[in-house]
Amino acid sequence: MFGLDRTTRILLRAAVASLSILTLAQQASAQTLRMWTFLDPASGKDPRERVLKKLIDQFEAANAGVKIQVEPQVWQQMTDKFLAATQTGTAPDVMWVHLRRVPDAIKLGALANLDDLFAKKWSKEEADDIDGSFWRFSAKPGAHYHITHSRSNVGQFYRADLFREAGIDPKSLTTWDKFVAAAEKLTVRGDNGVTTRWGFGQAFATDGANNSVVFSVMLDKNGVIFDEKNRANWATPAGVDGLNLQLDMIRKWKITQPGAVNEKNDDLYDQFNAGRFAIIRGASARIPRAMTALGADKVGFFGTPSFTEGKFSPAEVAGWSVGVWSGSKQKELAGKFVEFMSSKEADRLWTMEGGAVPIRKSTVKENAAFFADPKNAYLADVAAAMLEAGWFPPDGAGAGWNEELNRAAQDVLTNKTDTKAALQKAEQSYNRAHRL
Amino acid sequence: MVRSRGLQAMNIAMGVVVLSIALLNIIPLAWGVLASFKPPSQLITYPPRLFDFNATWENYISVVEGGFMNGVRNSTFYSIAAVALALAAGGLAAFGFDRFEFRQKGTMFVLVIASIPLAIGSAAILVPKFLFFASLGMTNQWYTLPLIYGVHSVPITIWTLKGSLEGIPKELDEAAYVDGASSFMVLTRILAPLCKPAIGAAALLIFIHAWNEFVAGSVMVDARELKPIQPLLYQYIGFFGREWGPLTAAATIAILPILLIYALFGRLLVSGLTRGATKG
Amino acid sequence: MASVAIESVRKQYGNVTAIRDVSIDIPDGKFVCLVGPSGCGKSTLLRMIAGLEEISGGEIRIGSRVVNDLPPKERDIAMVFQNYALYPHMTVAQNMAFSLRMRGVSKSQIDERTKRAAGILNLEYLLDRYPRQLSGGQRQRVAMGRAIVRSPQVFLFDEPLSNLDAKLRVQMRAEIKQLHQRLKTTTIYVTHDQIEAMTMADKIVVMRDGIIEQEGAPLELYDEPANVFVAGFIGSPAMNLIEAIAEGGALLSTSREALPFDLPRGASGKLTCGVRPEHIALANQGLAGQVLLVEPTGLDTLVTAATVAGPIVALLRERTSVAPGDHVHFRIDQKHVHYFDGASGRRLQ
Amino acid sequence: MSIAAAPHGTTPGARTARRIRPLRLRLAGVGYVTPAMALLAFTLILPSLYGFYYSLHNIRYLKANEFIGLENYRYLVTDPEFWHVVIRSTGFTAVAVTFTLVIALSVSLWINQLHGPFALFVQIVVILPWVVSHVVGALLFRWVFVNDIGLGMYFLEQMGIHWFKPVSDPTTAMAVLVGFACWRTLGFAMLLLLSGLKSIPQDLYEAAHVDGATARQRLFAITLPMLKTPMLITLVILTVSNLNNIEGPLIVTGGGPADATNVLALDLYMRAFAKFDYNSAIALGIGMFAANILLALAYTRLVKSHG
Repeated sequence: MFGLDRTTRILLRAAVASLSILTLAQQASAQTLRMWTFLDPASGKDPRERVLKKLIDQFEAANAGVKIQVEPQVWQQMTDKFLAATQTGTAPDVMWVHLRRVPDAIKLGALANLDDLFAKKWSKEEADDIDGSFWRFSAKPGAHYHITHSRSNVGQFYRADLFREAGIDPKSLTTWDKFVAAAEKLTVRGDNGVTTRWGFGQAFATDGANNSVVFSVMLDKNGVIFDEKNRANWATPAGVDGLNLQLDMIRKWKITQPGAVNEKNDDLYDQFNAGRFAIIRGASARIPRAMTALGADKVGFFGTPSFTEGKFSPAEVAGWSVGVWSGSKQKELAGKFVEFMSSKEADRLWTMEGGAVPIRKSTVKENAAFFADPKNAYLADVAAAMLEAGWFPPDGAGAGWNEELNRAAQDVLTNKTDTKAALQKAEQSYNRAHRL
Repeated sequence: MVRSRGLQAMNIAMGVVVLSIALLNIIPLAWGVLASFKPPSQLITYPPRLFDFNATWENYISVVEGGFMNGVRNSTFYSIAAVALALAAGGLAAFGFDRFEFRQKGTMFVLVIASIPLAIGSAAILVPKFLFFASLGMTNQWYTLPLIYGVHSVPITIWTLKGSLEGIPKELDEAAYVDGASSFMVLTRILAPLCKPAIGAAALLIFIHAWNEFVAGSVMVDARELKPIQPLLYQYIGFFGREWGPLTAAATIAILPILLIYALFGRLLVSGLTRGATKG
Repeated sequence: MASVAIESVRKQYGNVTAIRDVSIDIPDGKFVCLVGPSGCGKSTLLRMIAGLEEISGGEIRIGSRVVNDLPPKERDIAMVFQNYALYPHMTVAQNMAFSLRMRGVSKSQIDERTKRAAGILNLEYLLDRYPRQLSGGQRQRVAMGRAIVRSPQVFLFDEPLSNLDAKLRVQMRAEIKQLHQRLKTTTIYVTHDQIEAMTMADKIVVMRDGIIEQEGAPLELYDEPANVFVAGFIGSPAMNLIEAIAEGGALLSTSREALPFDLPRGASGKLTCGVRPEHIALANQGLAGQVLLVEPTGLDTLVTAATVAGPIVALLRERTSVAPGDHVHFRIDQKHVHYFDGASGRRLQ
Repeated sequence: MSIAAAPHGTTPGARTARRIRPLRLRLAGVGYVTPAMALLAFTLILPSLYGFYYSLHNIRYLKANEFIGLENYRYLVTDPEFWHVVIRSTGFTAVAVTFTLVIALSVSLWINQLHGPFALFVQIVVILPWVVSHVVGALLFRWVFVNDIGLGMYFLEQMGIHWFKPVSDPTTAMAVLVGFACWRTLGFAMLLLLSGLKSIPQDLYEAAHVDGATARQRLFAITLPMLKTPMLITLVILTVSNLNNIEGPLIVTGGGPADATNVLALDLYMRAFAKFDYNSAIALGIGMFAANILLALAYTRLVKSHG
């Protein structure tokens, strides 16, 4: 048709060929569990994907006739898609929800009560093993709805090789003074005054923002960033001090690149790999990838300094909360799989083969040798920072505070806005978005 | 054609412009292709490494072993089906709009033009759109993406083909009617061959749109087996960070079929055809 | 082959009436020319016969079939367009074969018939060319080839020669006429050029404003135009038309001077006298005039002069030495003076 | 048509206005447009209407709760920052579209006179940024031209220019965004215009040539008028595409610094996916649809009234 004789023939043939080899989506049978995650066990490009594959194989072997069908999703959209699919009845049986969206998912009634499915039956010992801030966070209205995997924490990546060279002990950098002094030492300026390496790389772009220095300072000094009505409460002395501290790294001490004003977290990791930054602020989940590029001995992690010697400032935790869809027709089976993915054996695999932060205390206790290995030391460091200073968003908090705080930083740097005024503007913008 | 000196000067100036465009277009993509051959430790360096790296296939191997080719196959089917659907529906409609009179024709054409923003900006109402299709059970089906991709391209296909039909004298249709052709024959035997450049351009646009579409591809289907390439590509910009090596390798693989398609349809855009249709 | 009957046909575009109540009878095998000025409805009528325009009223029959509601392909007609409308993406052979292919004629049949038609029109050497590679005359011939290849019942021509230069036009005119004599297919030919109509047609239909002014054999129309319009339209150079008043048994010009025409019986009031230029000759006495223009064509000479009856054109068979400004006299052949009613324009007698 | 004496009753336009009239062909016209109209109605128009209906509700966790009328719209338009974004987007789109259209027109005119494989090759080079995955294209553009560790900045540094960081300054960041928009859309604008150029009958040029028209006269008397529809299509698509493009502001300039490149598409994205404020996001989405449609129709009217 359309007279494209030759071309059409080629295309039609190709179309028919692709049709015939296209495998259609399998209809979920009674014994098929669908799961949405950002991990693709079929690809196996990441250690954690290989662990997931192993766990699925084990589960399928132990439960004859059951098939786990993983439907890998794009991580940014996955949770929203789940919330929407819950309404149309097309959500998967097992779901990985972004930690920050968990309260929303629970309020929507999208997640099933795990206590009813399996956690009630746990022995006290078993329950204690998994207990912790994450498990408590998952218990919103009195019951547990998810178990958080792929835990991550914002903190400082450092180039271990450069630290060794400069003779700096990262464990000692618990106060901002010491931190700044170390970063100044690590900053390298060429003869022409051009900086070839910055001590502390930061990124203030609003896209994909992590929580920044000001955020940690506010939590350190005030303990909260929202008022009792969940309104942003940032234009405080702590906020002003924090933002000034964050920006003085550029303005005063020149240890942060001026380009930070509009650079992104993703840029930081690249620059870190390229040796342009000695320390960056980053999410611990990305350590294994930095190690792949640089070698395990060159990357380390420490928490966020504070104004108190020997104590870290709080920083936001992240993770993926695995739960069961409340509308699933196979809740029991789905619960069984969630429990299995979080079992002792599974946690061992996630940690030792997948490089994930352990979710069970016993995993750390029983594998001391593994954690003692310098290659894996970062896992203990991350776990320690999380334990000591992990911050969970309060109930009823909205979202977008990192973005708004970064906008304030940009505002001050670009428009020379007064720090407090910039924070007020950010507060208003946040409160307006959340009708507060 | 006679060329004046002014025309030649214009030609030289245009040559310079096109050359700069070529550089601006080729450099980032060439850089991406180079990156796809770099091992992780040599990917991100300062100063940037142009050629002094140890070339490796590992990124490609990891991409292919990661099941990317399944996505290539899906996207090939989706894109070809979208081209077929949009050209068929759009071609018929363009013919109807240009060559016939009927009631509410103007209103219908307004709807066609109004559909262009609805198609291009469809991500803006992603959530209600998902709810709409999912409640009809039309998500996560083999036909979901061909339908969406095809229809997204229907308005612009109608418009471009109609624009091209306008230039073809109506006497040709009449001659064919008198020669015994049905209106469908007039379309397929007489008008379509004369619209080849526009059909080629439309086919390219439809194919490229379907091939590079990301949002619907990631939201409207769930199953691994149904995923087109763009969401799969996005897996390399994952939660654990950007993987430039596999990302650029996958993008390099993804661009090859388009170049192939361009060689096929772009041919139609190389020479014009409407000469000598009539004399008047 | 078939006769074509057009009965009380009307054509309406919204409020505009393009054709009102037209009836024509075209016997089998005849060559009929529809002629008239632009916008007279002749092309519309042709397109209605072809099936390209809807018929608002009346009936068109080809042979014994009423074709009002038949699409073009079922009317068994062939048409040659003013712009030729050759399919640019097909070779000459393919252009000619197209209608046969549409009718599912076998390949060998198509080849044979295409060759035969090409032979008739001397197109054999052009069969593999594309229309863009042909000259205007060649395209015209291909358009005709495309029409004859199918041996339809009726040929329709829509001003087919209007895009050709004068010489080629004369040549093609002859060819079309010969072709008709050879094929004897009923032919309806639309033109605005009355010479074409005169030279080719068995029957001419003169149209104006959507109605038929007169129909008949070419010489019939020439010799006995039914009204002023036909009188002025048919014949080149055109007939001299002189406004006159019959008063007191004499014919007077509009400026009340005596005219050298006989007064027809029973005539009174305003009327129009018509004399063809070849019926006016130079003489020593008669209608006096002053020469305005002399146009020698070689074969004959046209002399235009100002007279009491207005400007008069005379066609002289012999060479003449008159020059602009000369005072001359004309003799008018009274046998060939046409009289038309001043109000209705109809022929008197 | 003839210039022969035709003193009475000429109906000008009677010829040009004629179309295929028979009734069954008129019905055929409806038949030909029906499949496309049905597809558009079902796949684009209905979901959009549903989207509008959805936007009239209070949306929590993506679920439409109680009906609140136009409250979401009211809340959006009373946001003082919103109007800055609207103005910025308008300016950005106008500049980017104008640049792209002018460059694309000259490039396609130039390509149109090329022949053979070279013509194909040039086309492919021009269209490259459009055919590469849009996300990857934006990432590479940023990496190579804008990033501190990219080729572009390295090259500048080698020339002794250390102070120039294109996306750190509000003005240059906007210039980068416009540059990226041109880079991204040029190829496809060329494609549309080129197909238009190829459809212009060559006879016209020959006739004009015989009439002694210069190259410039041919351009203005034939090419541009004949290119009206393709230019209109390109204009509409470029406008809509730039207004809705997310990769540029999100990946290349990040909307900053200090909102200098924060345009509507990014604002929508941030409302929906960073702040989870679906109420205003869906209102903005529907509002952008309405604005885009009005713009497209206005263009069409404008061109028609000048034709």
